[in-house]
Amino acid sequence: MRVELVKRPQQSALFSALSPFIALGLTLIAGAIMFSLLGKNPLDALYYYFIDPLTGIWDPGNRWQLHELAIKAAPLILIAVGLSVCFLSNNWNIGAEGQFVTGAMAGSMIPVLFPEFQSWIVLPLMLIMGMAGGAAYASIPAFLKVRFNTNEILTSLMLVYVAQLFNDWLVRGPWRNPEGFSFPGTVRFHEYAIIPQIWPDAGRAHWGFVFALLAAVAVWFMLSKTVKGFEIKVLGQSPRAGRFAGFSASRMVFFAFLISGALAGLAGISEVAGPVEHLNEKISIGYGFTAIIVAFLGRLNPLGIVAAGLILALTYLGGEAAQISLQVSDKTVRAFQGMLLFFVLACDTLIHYRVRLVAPPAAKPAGAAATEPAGNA
Amino acid sequence: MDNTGSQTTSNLLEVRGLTKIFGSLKACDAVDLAIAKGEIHALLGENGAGKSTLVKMLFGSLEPASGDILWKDQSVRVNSPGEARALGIGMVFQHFSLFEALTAAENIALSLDKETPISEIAEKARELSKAYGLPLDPFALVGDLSVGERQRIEIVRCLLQEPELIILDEPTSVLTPQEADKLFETLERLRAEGKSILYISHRLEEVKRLCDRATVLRHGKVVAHCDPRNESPASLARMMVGDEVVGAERPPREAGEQQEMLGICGLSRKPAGPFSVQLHDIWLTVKSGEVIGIAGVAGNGQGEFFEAVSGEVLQEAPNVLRIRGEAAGRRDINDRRMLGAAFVPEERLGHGAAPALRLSENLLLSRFRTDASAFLSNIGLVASGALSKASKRIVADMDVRKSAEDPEASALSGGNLQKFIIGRELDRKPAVMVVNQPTWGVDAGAAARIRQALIDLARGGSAVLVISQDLDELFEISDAIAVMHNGHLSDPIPIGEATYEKIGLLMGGADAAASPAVKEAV
Amino acid sequence: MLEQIIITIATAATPLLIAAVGELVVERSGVLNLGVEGMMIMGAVAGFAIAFTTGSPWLGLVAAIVVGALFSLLFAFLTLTLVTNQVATGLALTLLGLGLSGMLGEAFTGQPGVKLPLIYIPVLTDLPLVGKLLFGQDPVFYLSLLLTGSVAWFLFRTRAGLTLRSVGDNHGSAHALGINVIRIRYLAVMFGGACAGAAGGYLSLLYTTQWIENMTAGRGWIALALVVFASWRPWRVLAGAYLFGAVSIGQLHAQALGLKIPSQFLSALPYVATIVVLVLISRNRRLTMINTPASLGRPFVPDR
Amino acid sequence: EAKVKACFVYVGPIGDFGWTYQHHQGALEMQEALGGEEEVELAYLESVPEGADAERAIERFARSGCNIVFTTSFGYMDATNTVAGKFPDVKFEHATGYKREHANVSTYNSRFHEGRYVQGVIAANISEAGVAGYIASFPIPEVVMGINAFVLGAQTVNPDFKVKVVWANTWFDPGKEADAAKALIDQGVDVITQHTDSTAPMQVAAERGIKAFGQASDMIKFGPETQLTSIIDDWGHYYTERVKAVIDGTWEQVDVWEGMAEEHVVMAPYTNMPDDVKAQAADIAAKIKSGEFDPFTGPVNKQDGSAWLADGEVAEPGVLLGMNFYVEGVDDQLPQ
Ligand SMILES: Nc1ncnc2c1ncn2[C@@H]1O[C@H](COP(=O)(O)OP(=O)(O)OP(=O)(O)O)[C@@H](O)[C@H]1O
Ligand SMILES: Nc1ncnc2c1ncn2[C@@H]1O[C@H](COP(=O)(O)OP(=O)(O)OP(=O)(O)O)[C@@H](O)[C@H]1O
Ligand SMILES: [Mg+2]
Ligand SMILES: [Mg+2]
Repeated sequence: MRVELVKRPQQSALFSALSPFIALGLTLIAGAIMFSLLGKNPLDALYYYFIDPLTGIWDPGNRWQLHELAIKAAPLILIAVGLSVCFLSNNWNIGAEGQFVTGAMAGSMIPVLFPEFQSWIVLPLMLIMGMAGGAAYASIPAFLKVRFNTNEILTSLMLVYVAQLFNDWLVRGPWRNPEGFSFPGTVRFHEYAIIPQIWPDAGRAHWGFVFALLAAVAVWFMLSKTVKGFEIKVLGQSPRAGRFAGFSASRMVFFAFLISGALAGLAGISEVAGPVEHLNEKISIGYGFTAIIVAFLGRLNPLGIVAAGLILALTYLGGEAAQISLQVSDKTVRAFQGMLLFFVLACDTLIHYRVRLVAPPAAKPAGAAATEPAGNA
Repeated sequence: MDNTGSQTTSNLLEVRGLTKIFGSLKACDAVDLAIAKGEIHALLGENGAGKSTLVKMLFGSLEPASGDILWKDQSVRVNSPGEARALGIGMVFQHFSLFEALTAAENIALSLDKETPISEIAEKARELSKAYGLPLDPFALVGDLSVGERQRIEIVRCLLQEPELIILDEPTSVLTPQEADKLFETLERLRAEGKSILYISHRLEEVKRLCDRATVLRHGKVVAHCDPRNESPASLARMMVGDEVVGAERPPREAGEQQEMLGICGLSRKPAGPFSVQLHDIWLTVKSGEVIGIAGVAGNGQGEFFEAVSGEVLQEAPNVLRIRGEAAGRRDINDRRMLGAAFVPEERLGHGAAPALRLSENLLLSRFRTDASAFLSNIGLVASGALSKASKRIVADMDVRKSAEDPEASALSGGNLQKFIIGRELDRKPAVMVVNQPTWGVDAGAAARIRQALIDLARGGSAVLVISQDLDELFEISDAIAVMHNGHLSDPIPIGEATYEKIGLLMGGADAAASPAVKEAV
Repeated sequence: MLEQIIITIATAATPLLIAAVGELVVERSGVLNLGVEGMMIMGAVAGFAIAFTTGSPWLGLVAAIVVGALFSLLFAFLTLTLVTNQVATGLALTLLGLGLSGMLGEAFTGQPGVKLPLIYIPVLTDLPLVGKLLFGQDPVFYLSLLLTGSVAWFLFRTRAGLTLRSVGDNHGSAHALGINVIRIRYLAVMFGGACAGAAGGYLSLLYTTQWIENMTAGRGWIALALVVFASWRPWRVLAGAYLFGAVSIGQLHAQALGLKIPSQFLSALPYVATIVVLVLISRNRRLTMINTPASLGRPFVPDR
Repeated sequence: EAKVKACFVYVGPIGDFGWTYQHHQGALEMQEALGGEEEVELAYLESVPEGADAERAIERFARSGCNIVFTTSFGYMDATNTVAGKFPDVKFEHATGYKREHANVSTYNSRFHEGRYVQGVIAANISEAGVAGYIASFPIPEVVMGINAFVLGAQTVNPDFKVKVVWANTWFDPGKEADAAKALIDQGVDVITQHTDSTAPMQVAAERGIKAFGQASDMIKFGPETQLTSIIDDWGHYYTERVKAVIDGTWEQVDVWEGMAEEHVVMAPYTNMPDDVKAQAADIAAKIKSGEFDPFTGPVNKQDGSAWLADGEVAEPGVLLGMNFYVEGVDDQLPQ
């Protein structure tokens, strides 16, 4: 028995729409099996993972969880939206985590180095500097790719470690809060340097989530309506056709890296100036990597990414709920995410191919001949 | 152990009712075929008739949907090329199956089923190639070799397996006439040694000269068996197409002042990659109203030349290239288009068109700058309505056949996509048109239509430059033919003075450097 | 002291070398598997678990290899049979591996493991200066050298190696010649998985004889970088692994010597060095283009 | 129904066998001491990152009916205080921090450096090279204090005793810690102590046949012939006391910094050393425990030789809690 793929003449609209749901369904089934094996009631587990965090929709007492969902989803969406531009244009930026950290550092410069400078302009400046920092850091792998043909997967990834260590040095060394008993971390940001909460009475979701939504809509618009979006798609699919159209692949490398770096940087400064309120050595907790799943889960479509970001955020919140209520290990979250990505990728095959199971040929009359020595040796 | 000669039957291979279906397309439809021992059997048919599909089934790379293969009167199933080789079938593929990063000897070793040391293989290959007059260096990297040399490797590789049946799928399409002659000698020698050959070619003259019998396919069905020596090329063509094929009509050029539309003055280019060709000081002028053809064996720098002229790569000096009098050497492809030039590359999927984009989007590919006012709104958004209207117009003009309203480019057949791409450029009424392999893989009817359109464009006052490996095509449409060999371009030879032999010699590398006469003329 | 330092470098380099040589074979067959980290960590947890429960580190090592290979099958099925994007699938494999290993290993955290014994050959191991270096290291160290040599020999001296390289160079041609591209790639991916598993096993059975979540700590990615660094040549992988090991260990020595450079900068050194070397290597386009398997990462659907 | 619900936010995995493991042991000990599951309901979250997630985790506990929430890492400081402001009826206990912005927040910490001093005394007795290796995590006061106490202890035995420090820049990365241990041993140290959480340095020391000190928990099973002693963080007493206070309604804000005297810091059995060293160690430990002696008692010079503590002077807790300088005899440059 072997699996054979038959290319569809045209991609299947039906499966384009269905495949994320099939994938989600398969993940739930696999997850249920996993929980049963762990000796937990799978229905309870799935309830805590996927329903409990959403109870705020109908239960005002739990509304804070929706805010938490937004807080968790915001950086994922922001970064993934940027990555979608990269991945669509065939640039493999794996180092968004580093750009996230750099954005956080760059944006923090004003409140940390000039704490007396307090004005409404501080926050916008911080956000701009965060984006600039992320973009500048992303331009390194872009430059190396264009100039030296260096594999961007590896360089962008190595730069993550460098950024993290540099941040570590900053918050323990020059930027350390002088009143912090030598503990790592900068001073707490003053009120002008903090992103306001959207609806403070109900929960602590801040405007970073709105930035994420705006970014998603803007990038979606660019991708689907403008010549730039066309350029991204063409260069990503067939670079030669792109060159024929007069598009520059090198400039696209920079464009994609700068956009995704800027959005990752914005995510970084939004995290620091939002819920964390100061820069410390622990801000990098893997959003840049998880966003890669989000980007693929959202099928590299910014609107899909919004949904995917919320789903991933849900698994984090649900993971906590399940950990407390059922003593399910926190590691299940990552296993869940990995499975989800696997199933999404596998199901997407159905969009482009029909899958057939072929039985191997029963009898092989030529078999005897085939084992004979060749020809007339 | 060649004991087949003593058997009563004369058929080495017989095929009965062989059928292959791709999706809804019957590429081969109940094909019957018999190949006798010691004959050269031609397999004819227009593009897409199913020739390659048929031989791939014989060689085990495709699995038949139904039908029987009889080898020496015994029913066999050929499940893989390895089994085919074990039976005694060898094949030279239409699209080479060589590995560029490996040496010739390693390439050969890969199709020998026995484990033989490379050095031994190299020695054998060297001997065999000498014996058949097909010299090759076993330790050269294939990527560094010319197409003709690669072909030799394919043939030597096939011969080393000592097959009884050799299948050659369009072996001469990439050879100069002289190289082809050499090949014919080899094939005749093999026939004399008692081997059978299944020979696929579009060159009906050579089929007539070489082959003992022929089978003609049309739309996957066998439409005739004949003796080619008793047929004329025209009658063979009629069998293939089922209709009379009319050549393109080339009215004489109008006399009078003709302006230079495209001027290339001393174009040189360093090789871009490890396996690409260097261009040496190319000079050429194309005037309004004329079609200039560039002949040459594939891989002699045509691709590099096309890229340089189109502006996909820029020249160092602006004056190296002039379009309608403007120095364009430093202008990119869209600026050149703005000057009135249009380009059609050789490869349609992935170069001339992006496979996964719809036709209307592919229209935008080459025209978003030149026709910005038509296809983009004033704030730069894509006007999809205008695009689909224009693409409908092109589809109607060029008779593009498609299965959906606005399908992805990859869903079109090769010929139809080519018609669309040519139509996309013609729709702009360009002043300069540069086309690489306009009808490669396109069937006779569509090819005639494309050729006529190019001639008409020229006679309407534009300049047309056609790069092609198909000499018949060039002789049909060009006013003069220049030959590209190893990155050098010869003087254009006016069509009145050009002969196949003369062009063939140039293609083979006689008169390698461009003659200084041209430079003086410019 | 120098001898000890070299041995320390060798222990740091060995897991990188094993994983990278495995990935080299995978990439030579035209497949880019970014899931090395995931396969490695699965090998680490499996190796530890089996060694801990059976008491035999050898069984543990075997388990690490087997689990690494089995885990890579998941990747092979998706990318080869279902032709999914290799980059995304490799990342998914890493994520899944990190999550699954954490779950499976929970019972084993904080347990002292069973260590693979060091080689001891009377007289030879006791030789001064070079004794322990040449004759007194752990068995996997010798295996890693043997592996590198065998892979070099296999790839460039055997028919099967030639076939594997041909598949990586041009899968279309290979298929036309009747080479079973998919099967060869399955085998290559599994070999890579086995090697990554062994490298993981080395970490939990020898390097630090215990099981800890995330204990691979990015070594899978370094292994991937080494393959590019080595321009797909086994002996150069060895050089790269030892170079990386030397830089990583060297920065600790620099600290212990009291060098006045912030330790974070020293810790970043191996990564910066990797980038610099990658840049130097990839500057020579002709070299990289000739050595890079031309089909690397390209999807392949055979027609039959 | 249990009388009280006590909740714990952990920074690492319980299985780290170091910091988080010991807190969890303390939690279990507390539950046991107060009557088991029927009396005390226990809930915890592992590996909670110290960024935006911390506040959610703490708030989740506050909302889910926890009466008292222990947040066991420095990075939870701001989040603890923020949530405490929103839930005045819930008690919060933050480990290692200094902020108590609301009346329902207490802070607690241990005087680990007392144990380090004892270790120093042992190390100087055991070491033939006169140099110890010190694998440090991050240059925070607690770690710097530990290094200084270790050196001061060692110098009472051997005034020329040296300490080589390697900053691993991690609390928990066995591979890196092992490499650091190897590098130190290769540089000639013959006894190792660590202020990182994994057992890897102990294992390396065992392999290389030198002696080492455990950290946070008793690591004897990772080095039966290697471990000299270990500083055990024993949080059980404190947790029991505090949860009991909640049950009794006597909970009050405190700022606790206790050590050997209160058995917050316990030395694992002295092993793998001669009896006279054992006796010497036990003696000094007893003195510290009884309050008779403080490790930071003058005369002590700073690293550059300038005077810090005069003869008989005892360091102020405030100075210690912000300690960012070495004493004389440390062979390292403190990251600034
Ligand atoms: N793998 C495939 N899947 C679907 N259709 C195919 C496939 N291979 C060939 N075809 C179609 O089958 C038909 C026969 O193709 P084939 O290559 O046999 O033609 P041919 O006679 O060799 O043409 P040419 O002269 O151009 O080489 C064509 O319409 C082609 O598009
Ligand atoms: N590889 C393929 N996969 C799927 N469908 C194919 C493939 N190749 C061809 N087809 C389909 O088969 C049909 C016939 O295509 P084919 O390329 O054989 O045309 P053709 O007969 O060669 O015509 P043309 O001369 O225009 O190329 C097309 O409509 C196309 O959709
Ligand atoms: Mg066709
Ligand atoms: Mg063909």
